[in-house]
Amino acid sequence: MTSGVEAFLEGVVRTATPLALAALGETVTERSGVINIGLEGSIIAGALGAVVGAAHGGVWAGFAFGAMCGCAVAAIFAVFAVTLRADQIISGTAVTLLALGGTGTLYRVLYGSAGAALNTPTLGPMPVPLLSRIPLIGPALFAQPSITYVLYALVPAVSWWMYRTHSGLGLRAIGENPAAAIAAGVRTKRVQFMAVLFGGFLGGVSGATLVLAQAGTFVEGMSAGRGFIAIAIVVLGRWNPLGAVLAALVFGAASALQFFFQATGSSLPYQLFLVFPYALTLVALAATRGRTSAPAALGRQNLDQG
Amino acid sequence: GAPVENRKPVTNQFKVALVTTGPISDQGWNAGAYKGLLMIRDSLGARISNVQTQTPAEIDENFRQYGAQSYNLVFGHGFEYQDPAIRVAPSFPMTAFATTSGTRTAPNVAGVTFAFSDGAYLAGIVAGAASHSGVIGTIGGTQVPPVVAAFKAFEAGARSVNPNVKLLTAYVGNWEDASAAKEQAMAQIARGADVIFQDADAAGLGVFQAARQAKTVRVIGSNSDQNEVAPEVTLGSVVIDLPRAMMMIARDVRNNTFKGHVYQLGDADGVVLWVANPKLAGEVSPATVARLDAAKKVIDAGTLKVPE
Amino acid sequence: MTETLAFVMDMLVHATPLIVAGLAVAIAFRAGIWNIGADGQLIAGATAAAWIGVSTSTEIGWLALPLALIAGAIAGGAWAAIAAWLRSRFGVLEVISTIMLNFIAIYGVSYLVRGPLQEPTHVYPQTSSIVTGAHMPTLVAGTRLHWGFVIALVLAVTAWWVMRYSAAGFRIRASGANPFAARSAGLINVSRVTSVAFIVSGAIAGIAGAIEVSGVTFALYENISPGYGYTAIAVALLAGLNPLGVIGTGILFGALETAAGTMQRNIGVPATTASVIEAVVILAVIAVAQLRVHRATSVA
Amino acid sequence: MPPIASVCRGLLSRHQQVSDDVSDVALQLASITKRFGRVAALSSAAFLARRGTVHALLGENGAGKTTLMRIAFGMLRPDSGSISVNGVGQSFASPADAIDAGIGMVHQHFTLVPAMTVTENIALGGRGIFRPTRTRDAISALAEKTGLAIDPDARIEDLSAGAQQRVEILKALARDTRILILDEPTAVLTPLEARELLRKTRELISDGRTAILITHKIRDALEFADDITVLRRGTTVWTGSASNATEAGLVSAMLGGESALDDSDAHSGAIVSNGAVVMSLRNVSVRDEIDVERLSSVTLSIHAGEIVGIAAVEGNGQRELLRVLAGRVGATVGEVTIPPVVGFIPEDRQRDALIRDFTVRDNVALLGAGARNGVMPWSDIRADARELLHDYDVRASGDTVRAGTLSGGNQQKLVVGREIEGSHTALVAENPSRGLDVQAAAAIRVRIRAARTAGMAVVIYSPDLDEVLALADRVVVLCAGKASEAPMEYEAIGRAMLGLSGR
Ligand SMILES: Nc1ncnc2c1ncn2[C@@H]1O[C@H](COP(=O)(O)OP(=O)(O)OP(=O)(O)O)[C@@H](O)[C@H]1O
Ligand SMILES: Nc1ncnc2c1ncn2[C@@H]1O[C@H](COP(=O)(O)OP(=O)(O)OP(=O)(O)O)[C@@H](O)[C@H]1O
Ligand SMILES: [Mg+2]
Ligand SMILES: [Mg+2]
Repeated sequence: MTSGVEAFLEGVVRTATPLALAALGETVTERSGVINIGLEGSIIAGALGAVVGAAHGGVWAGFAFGAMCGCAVAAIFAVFAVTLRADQIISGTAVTLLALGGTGTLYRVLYGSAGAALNTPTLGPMPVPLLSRIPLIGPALFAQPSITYVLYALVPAVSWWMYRTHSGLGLRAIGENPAAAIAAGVRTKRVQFMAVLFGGFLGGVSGATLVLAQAGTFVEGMSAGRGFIAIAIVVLGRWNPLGAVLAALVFGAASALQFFFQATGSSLPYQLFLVFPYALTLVALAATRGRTSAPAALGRQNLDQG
Repeated sequence: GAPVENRKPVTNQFKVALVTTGPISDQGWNAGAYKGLLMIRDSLGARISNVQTQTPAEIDENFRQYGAQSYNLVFGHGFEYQDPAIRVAPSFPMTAFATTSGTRTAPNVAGVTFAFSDGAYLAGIVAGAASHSGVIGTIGGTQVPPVVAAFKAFEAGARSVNPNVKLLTAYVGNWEDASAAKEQAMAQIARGADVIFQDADAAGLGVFQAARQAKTVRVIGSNSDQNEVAPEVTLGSVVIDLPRAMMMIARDVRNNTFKGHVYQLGDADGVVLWVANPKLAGEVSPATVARLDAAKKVIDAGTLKVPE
Repeated sequence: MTETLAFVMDMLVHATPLIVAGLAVAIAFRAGIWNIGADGQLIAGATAAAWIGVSTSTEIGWLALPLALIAGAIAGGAWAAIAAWLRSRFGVLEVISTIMLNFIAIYGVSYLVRGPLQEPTHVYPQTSSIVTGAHMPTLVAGTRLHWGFVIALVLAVTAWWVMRYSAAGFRIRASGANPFAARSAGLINVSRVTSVAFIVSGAIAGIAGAIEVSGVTFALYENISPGYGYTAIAVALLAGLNPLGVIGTGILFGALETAAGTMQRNIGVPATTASVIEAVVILAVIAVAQLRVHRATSVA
Repeated sequence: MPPIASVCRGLLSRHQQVSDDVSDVALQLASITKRFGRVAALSSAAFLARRGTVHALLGENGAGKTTLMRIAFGMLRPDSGSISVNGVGQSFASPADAIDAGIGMVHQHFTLVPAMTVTENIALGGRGIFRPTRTRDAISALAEKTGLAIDPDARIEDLSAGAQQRVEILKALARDTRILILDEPTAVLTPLEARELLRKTRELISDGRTAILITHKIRDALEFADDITVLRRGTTVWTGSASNATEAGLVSAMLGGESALDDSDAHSGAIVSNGAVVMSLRNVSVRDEIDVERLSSVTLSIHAGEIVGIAAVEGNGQRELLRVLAGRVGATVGEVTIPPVVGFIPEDRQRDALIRDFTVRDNVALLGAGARNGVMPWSDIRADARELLHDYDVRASGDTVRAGTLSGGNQQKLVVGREIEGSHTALVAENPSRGLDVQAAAAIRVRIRAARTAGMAVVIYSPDLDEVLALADRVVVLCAGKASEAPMEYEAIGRAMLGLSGR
């Protein structure tokens, strides 16, 4: 049996994992100047896709199908926000509504209108030999479901791509000044489309993680606002991959503290605990003041340069 | 001649509507009510309609629309519906409004309260006896009156077996975040809880998952019979037979015996039940079973005051 | 009352908070402030209005209504002022602080309706009903349509006029469109202008909440806003941030919500499917609008 | 010079013959038409650049030069007409296609990413792995080779307009560009830098590359270009060899036969004003955000009725001095006395002076917006705007068009006009003739002198010392943040600018 602190730290990483995955993808999307409010939609689609996929081919098929579903939702968003250059916020809002309603509808079609308590196979913790023995942080970081290790690998990979390849450079330039990127020969729409798809892919993986590494079931609306939290985490993480993961951990820690405090049997109003992650995020933002560098052209679809 | 059968208002068709605040696929509170609505359709031949309201503002709108369409009975499934029902009902005297968890009444407004506490008290007895650690947990969706009452009764039941039992309570903050509910359960397990009573609808499914992972922890389900969700860790479920309750009211309306009063339905009416999981019957000692039977008798006789 | 008339009335009732919150968003966005927090500001306004509504004596009569609206505006403005202060003092981006403040407002109400503001029997998580003096009068007898809709229209026209014809409105637009030029060429105190615009935006969102309580719910519940503040963003953007346009797009979204209810009630379309239909309509609207723009321009 | 029309015909037919030998033609644009709404920016414009030449493209502000070249670079699609590169017909969907075809362009309005470094900006658009160190070294080498000094690690937003211009040029050169389009590359460079750049451009074409140079400096065109094309109101009115052209002839082609406004005999430098002190600095120092001292203990008085020229090598504090005088930046220490309203023409018009998404009228309304109360007097503003468009010859189809749609020079005229007309006591101008055609530049000089004569105190800076000398009554030289008075003499000022003391 692990100690209380270790259990708490494990909870931190567990809670942070789906948020970090989604935020990592959204970081890439936002760096291309596109803010995808429809991320919530990709997450919920990923969750339903995971249930369906896992029912047919096991856990990893669940992840694969969940990621595909997340991608598909993002593709709808991209057609409107990137191809047609419709307003990103409206498109994202509509896509979220579409995906929340769509997954609900499909779920009822597949499993009956009163729902069914689905049981999917789940990933148990997979301790890494040696590393998981490190006192305190070992179990938290290295006795997690394997999807967490995928996240660990993704962070340096995405960072490397973003900062050490020309396509990554192009991506960042579009987010800062699309006119400059266009003038330099970057194929803006193509890059943005791919960036949105990548964000949707990880959003789908995030939703699949909720099902396949955590809840073990699908529930309508189970994304429960994580897409929006992930967007906030991207800001807190200052639009870079490592920052996103660290910010997700801050948020995860605040949530785990919330769980911890409620479990102490305290008589304080529970809303005080529920509000904790949000209040802490505000404090963290104020404390880490300084140059916050949002991609300058984030959310602005007007690429006309006079 | 032109077909006229659809033109004529079907004045004599019995029409029943259900308004819920959450999705009817929540496998709990709202799903039960929807099953009740389907049962009313199937056994009373009623025409049914169902709406999910997002916000208090939409409640009046739906009540008025149903009233205007001469629905015979409208269920408002939750305490939120009682004020709007009182407000709207005078304009539609031919429509009966029934609000679950409501206590305010008017000539055509009835409240329906479930003595969910009866079942929860019994569940508390089982939990108190089953817990080795002396720590038991309760996890709710949000802190709404029926959940608060259920947890109090559960605690009282557990204390009747083990006066020193320690109760942990957590609220998820919503009814659908199964992942967060699982984390709440794991946090309680880390604090020693080994029996957890969940009343969080769909989110509560995460609690079963936590117990599964922990293996030695037991869960008690609620609202519907959840014994099959995770048979290897579920001691039993506190079931509200919402279809049965709704049928009773619908029959009253159809037979013109509906009165604007509060329907108080519990164990004795067969509406609130403790359903033990037969697969884990071995974990409940004969002494506990005897206690349960005794408590049930006292409850049905109305002499046990389960704390509300 | 005919079905159509009933539909129109419900549509306008739905549209009212969306128009008012949409104005709040439009003004903020015009000032270059990404106020995602209209929802929290609306909730703050609703809370303050409900507090006035349950705590004033009935003797003050109809004065309770203006008091409630003013309280709503102050509370909404104050809620926005937190984000404005975090922005100017600590450089915290308002996109994120306002989202956080939305959650905090939601849990704040959740606490208040179970704590200090709970109805006297202490059973239900809601306040008791507000005094009748705080009720918004009905606009069309026999329907739910209340004077709040008229207030929304007046606010929209006022906002339009202010943005177009007043020096203050011009400063807001200039600061939002190019803060550097506004500062250098217009000698505008950009940070003050945007802070004030932010707070005014919050106050308007607060009024939306106050109108909702005094005209529709008559008590404070924890889920008083189903995300009005988020829908308001779409309402404002679809209107091109033009306050007069917000009336139209607010009514459009009100119609979608009402239609979603009608579909569920009368045709048995499940709530989830109704959302899908709503989303498809929104996407179709922006696609058509966008294709028209594409045809009109030829920028590569 | 023969009549334009016949020359034009002759040259075009000459090119027709030449273009039979396709290998000789680098870029050809034939009967290009482009409309923006009701405005016809180009109507049947023709352009042909021979391989291995420098080709100058001339025309007044708003003639369509930028538009034509943006079409060649794939940024705009023509309504009709054809593009061919090396004799092969092309249809560019985006600049990426043009770049693939070997075309590079240095834009009139910078297209750089402000938040990125010089290195990153130059690497933009490349493929594969990005190695910052390697790119940095390559940039240093290129900077060395071309004489365009730049710090590869500097962030663009911290650079002056001149430095940004050098980055733009390096960016275009860093690629293996076969056809290089330069849209007013020298507008913010010092004459020395400009000559250096043009010399390098000539070197560059020696291996068969082609350069197209948009400029308002006709002498540069005559000296450095092989061929010249003149656009007027969207149509090609003259094209031919530079050796066949004269300055007067080109100007007359640009202006459609009218003769240019000549202000060269305007009296300058002789009057030393004895008007009242309007602006004064006493021991003023300015430190920037990173606490570097930019101005150190400057004491200076500007009187009514004089034009004070500021001469400085870029980065010696002239930016800060101008902004302190204009009241746009506060002094860190020292005493600043300036009138409440000082007209200010900043170098970066698109960032600091204009709101591109606003109409011309709204941009006029920007003047004094900070202090205005109550209702906007829109009808007065409309009248002012229209008067300004007329008086300053701003070519716009009305006062309700978006300012961003004006040509660069016309944006400049709008800003200059607004600031001159809006201030009555003091004016600070930073490179006011940036991007103006000869005619417009002369007109602006006339306006500034008139303002001085009317009693205004004027401070003017330009990277081009000739321009400063043409206007100023006296000159203040800034070197390393310190100010000193210098005699009105080219050589002496030049030495003072470099901090070389002694006469
Ligand atoms: N950008 C603006 N902001 C605010 N008010 C404006 C703006 N533009 C115009 N107005 C107001 O609208 C009125 C009519 O403007 P409109 O654009 O029709 O004028 P116009 O077409 O340029 O001139 P005319 O009336 O001579 O045709 C103006 O007198 C002014 O009061
Ligand atoms: N995006 C646009 N929308 C509308 N009009 C435009 C746009 N771009 C250019 N124009 C118009 O086309 C004409 C030609 O502009 P262009 O920028 O090509 O001139 P130019 O010769 O480069 O002038 P300058 O020397 O001032 O830079 C101008 O009248 C300008 O207002
Ligand atoms: Mg130009
Ligand atoms: Mg007009």
